[in-house]
Amino acid sequence: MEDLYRENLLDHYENPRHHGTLEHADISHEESNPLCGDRIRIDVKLSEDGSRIAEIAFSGDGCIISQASASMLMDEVDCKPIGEVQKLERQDVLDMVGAPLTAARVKCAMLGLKVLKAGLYQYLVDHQK
Amino acid sequence: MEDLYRENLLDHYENPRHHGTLEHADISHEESNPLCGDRIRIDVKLSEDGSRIAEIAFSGDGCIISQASASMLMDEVDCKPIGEVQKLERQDVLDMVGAPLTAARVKCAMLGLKVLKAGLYQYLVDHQK
Amino acid sequence: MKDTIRSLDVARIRQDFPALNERVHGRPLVFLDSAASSQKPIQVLSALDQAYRTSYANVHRGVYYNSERTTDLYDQAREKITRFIGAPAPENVVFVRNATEALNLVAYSYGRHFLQAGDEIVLTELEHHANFVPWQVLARERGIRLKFIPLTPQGTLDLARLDELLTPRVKLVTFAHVSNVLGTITDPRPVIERAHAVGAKVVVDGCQAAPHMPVDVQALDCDFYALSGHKMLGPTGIGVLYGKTDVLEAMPPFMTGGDMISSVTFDSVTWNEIPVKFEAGTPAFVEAIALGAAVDYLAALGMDAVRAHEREVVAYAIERLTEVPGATIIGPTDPDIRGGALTFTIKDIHPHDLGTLLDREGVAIRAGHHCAQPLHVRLGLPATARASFYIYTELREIDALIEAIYKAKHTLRK
Amino acid sequence: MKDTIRSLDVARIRQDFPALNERVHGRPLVFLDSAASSQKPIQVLSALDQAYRTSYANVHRGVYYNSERTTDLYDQAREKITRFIGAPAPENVVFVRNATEALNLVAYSYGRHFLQAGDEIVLTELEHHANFVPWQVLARERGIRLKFIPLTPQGTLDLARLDELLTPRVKLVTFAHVSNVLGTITDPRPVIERAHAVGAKVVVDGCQAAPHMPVDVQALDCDFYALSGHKMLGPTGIGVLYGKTDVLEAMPPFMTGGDMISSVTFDSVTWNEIPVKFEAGTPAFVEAIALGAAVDYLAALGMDAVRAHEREVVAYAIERLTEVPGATIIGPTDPDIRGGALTFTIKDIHPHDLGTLLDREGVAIRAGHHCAQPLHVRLGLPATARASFYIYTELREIDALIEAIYKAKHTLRK
Ligand SMILES: Cc1ncc(COP(=O)(O)O)c(C=O)c1O
Ligand SMILES: Cc1ncc(COP(=O)(O)O)c(C=O)c1O
Repeated sequence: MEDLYRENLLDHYENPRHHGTLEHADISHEESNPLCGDRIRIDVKLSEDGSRIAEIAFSGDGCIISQASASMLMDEVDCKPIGEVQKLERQDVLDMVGAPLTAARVKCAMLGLKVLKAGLYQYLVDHQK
Repeated sequence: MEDLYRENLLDHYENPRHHGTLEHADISHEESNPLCGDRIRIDVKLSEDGSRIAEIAFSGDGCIISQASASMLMDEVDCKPIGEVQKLERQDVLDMVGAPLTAARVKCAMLGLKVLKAGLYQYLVDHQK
Repeated sequence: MKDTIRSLDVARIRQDFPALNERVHGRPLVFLDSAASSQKPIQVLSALDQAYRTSYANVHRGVYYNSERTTDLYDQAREKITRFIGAPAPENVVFVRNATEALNLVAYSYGRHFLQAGDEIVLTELEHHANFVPWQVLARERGIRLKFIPLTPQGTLDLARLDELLTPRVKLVTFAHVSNVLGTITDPRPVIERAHAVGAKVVVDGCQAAPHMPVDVQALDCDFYALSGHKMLGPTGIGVLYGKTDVLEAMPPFMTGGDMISSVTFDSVTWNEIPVKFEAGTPAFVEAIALGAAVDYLAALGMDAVRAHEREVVAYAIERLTEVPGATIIGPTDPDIRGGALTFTIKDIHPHDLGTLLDREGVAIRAGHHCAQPLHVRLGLPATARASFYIYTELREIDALIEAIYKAKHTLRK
Repeated sequence: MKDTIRSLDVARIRQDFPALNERVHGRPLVFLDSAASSQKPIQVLSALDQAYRTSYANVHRGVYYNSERTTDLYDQAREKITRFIGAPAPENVVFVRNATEALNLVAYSYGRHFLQAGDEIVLTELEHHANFVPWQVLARERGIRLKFIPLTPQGTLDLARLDELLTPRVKLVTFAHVSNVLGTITDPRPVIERAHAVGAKVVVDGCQAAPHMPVDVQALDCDFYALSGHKMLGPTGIGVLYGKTDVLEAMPPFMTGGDMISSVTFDSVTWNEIPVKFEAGTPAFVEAIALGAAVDYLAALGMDAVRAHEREVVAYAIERLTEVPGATIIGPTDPDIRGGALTFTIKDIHPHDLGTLLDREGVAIRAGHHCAQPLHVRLGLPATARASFYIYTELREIDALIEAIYKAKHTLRK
């Protein structure tokens, strides 16, 4: 069992990285999974030229998988070029979690990425890039 | 097999008793089973006092079971008091046919009785008895 | 009274359920999700198998042996269910896919024909989506008002509020006989009487009641009663709508097609008699036959004994769960008014995490909103965990549940 | 081309069908009513049995092993059917009870949402009640006009008349891919193209086609395609509605309840994605899994081979029946455009009597109007007899049919 709720995941859950909110963020987006009540908000500040993530934070509540995988995602994308972040996929998140997830729980793990991508997308549309 | 389509039944089918129509009948009623196209009409003349069947005839077309059992019914009810005819039941017809009928075919056998009873009933209602 | 009820020989019963002998993740399966769907006894599996293996044919109107025989079996199944729920006659038993279809049938056929703008429907805050969304849709479409019987803090229907809700505009009252979340058993009789007094028809969602306790629709005097076969030992794909004769006869058909018509031309159509009027096309007749075998099984156990057994299990589960630090039971804790579904939360553990952790111990429970989102909004909980029981549930399985909860707490350091 | 088609090893196939080994009234069963419902191979029976016996649980959202596994099997079944009918994706495959429900779903959800007074629906004179009555009801309710593609004397659709029927008011065109009475195979492609040219959507009733010949809904380009599982080796209680993505997405749901919503509050509701939006409540998921096994079986035989076999059987049956004095074949006698259902009459013998007499010889045929009363009115026949064939039908069974017909004639002295 510890394969899933193993130290790394629990550690991220108990000590979430980049947790909180950012003032004057360029991007703020929140979504929730109404089925289980998982909720995640992500705030992003971009670099001067808008090409990279300069600062990022998440907040929210829900199950361990959703919160811990959001924390892992923060670590992963911090300071990365937007182009790279946009390329992240389902499998990348599964790799971060590193433990087998059943289909019903994959949705929980994907919430963070979904919020981040939707926020980025909206930002790019609004700024006509 | 001949248990069902045995001599008696076939004989009634080929030589139907009381076959035809009656002029100036007191009762004329027709019904059909739309599912299989069986159709039977029965004409009845009552005795002076209206208490018995004085003359009866049937016509129609359809399967052997429906036509032969109508013919058998004619033999059975001719000259009988109305009260007795009204008491006839499903089982009486099955006894006349005298061979095992499967559920799907019982309907065919009952058409004659149904027409006769409906005609009688309507007559009695109309004549306030 | 109590000791005259035969109690269940659970060890014996379990031998009839092959799926209960499995291992999951290397542990013996502890199946505590019967409220979602029950396991099936070999008697039902063999009824299914035999119906296909022996003289199979489509029902209705076949003039040959296989079709006659299958039609007979199908008719017998309807008779068995008629007796099981105390319906007056087989004509009152309409076969549908599941309780959801039963309730939609009423909403479409009765609702759209007999209800109009300005009318009101009374339902409750604890309904399953199946007995909520169809009315919500109807209400919007027709300008009908929905009114809700609220809950008491204990999780029972606040029937003190019923009289003020029952205005003369109320045309329909509907509620779950047993809640699939709170477990609350509502005595339908007084609600039905009061609803009838204002001329409303009553629809009872019996999905969580019919499998677990004696039900007598004539004694209840409800106008409709809905149930799902798969929750009561039967196969998937079959359910029942009970309806009173006059109501069913007055209703237009729902779906149309073969078998449900008496005759049709290019310009006109006449419907068949009830219940066939509501059964368009080839019915799920093999599933109906197997549901007949399922109610045979339950009737042989005795529904009083089934209820007594579940009452005992739920009482024990309440007792054991109460001792777990951080555990909160959702709904009544009095086993006399609680069916065999125990919903709970564990402080600081999301129900989905709990579900996943319990699964690793072989313990199968359900986590989520159990298709009762409006109720969860009222409760202020996005999700809950639910363990539910049936005739094959043993007390040692409750112990396994509690053990697994402790282990989850340990793993998550809660 | 022809000799590249694998032909069926019927003797081998028959070993998979336990019900074919029966005796009826002391005679070996000659089952010639597969158009009503087919027999089932052990592969399907065992898929059913295993789904209940091994790790059974309700699908969707369970976070435990049994539910995950059953959900996987259910999803796989949908994928198998997607491939079998050439649908673009599983989201285009909606599970329903039977073709009748599929067609009602379209009439309720598409019809009541997108059609209005003054619109026209084009159908044909040969439709089964399932593809006739739902449109008749819709037409009356909404003031829509029904127009019929007439038949040629040969029993094919008179498509020369199509252009005059296809006015700009036509919003929907529907027809049977294969007629269950006349056996007529209609090539759907040209009809669909011409209907699309006037902007009409096309619904194909594939009930008698999907079991018997290759079907590729994308190549056909139809908007909807309906089929019943029980006619193609599958269990009762399961059928399929194929729909194009944009159409399905634009349609409101039909029935509502659990699983088909994305979220619901006391005041609002959002629907789930397709196809689940159309699958309210616990689906007949075990039946769906078994239908997956059925299409596996058919796909392994190859649908070209299935069609080639049935063409051979129907050609032989036409040949043999033609030699019987007083026999009249109803519908096309060219086996190239005739599916495996052969409808006929015998002079001076009512089809019901014929059915009963044949049954006594172990030969099971159907007698009646085969749920196509309007067609029978057109034909001027209240009832007909129908022998229908499938992958397990042997030519010697045609001989047995002909023998039994002679014997019936003898018995009835005709
Ligand atoms: C052409 C056709 N359409 C529709 C149907 C209806 O099928 P079901 O009764 O399985 O819904 C049938 C079956 O008899 C059929 O042959
Ligand atoms: C109270 C209640 N009503 C209705 C339903 C719907 O049952 P089904 O999904 O079998 O239609 C359920 C099942 O979850 C239920 O518990």
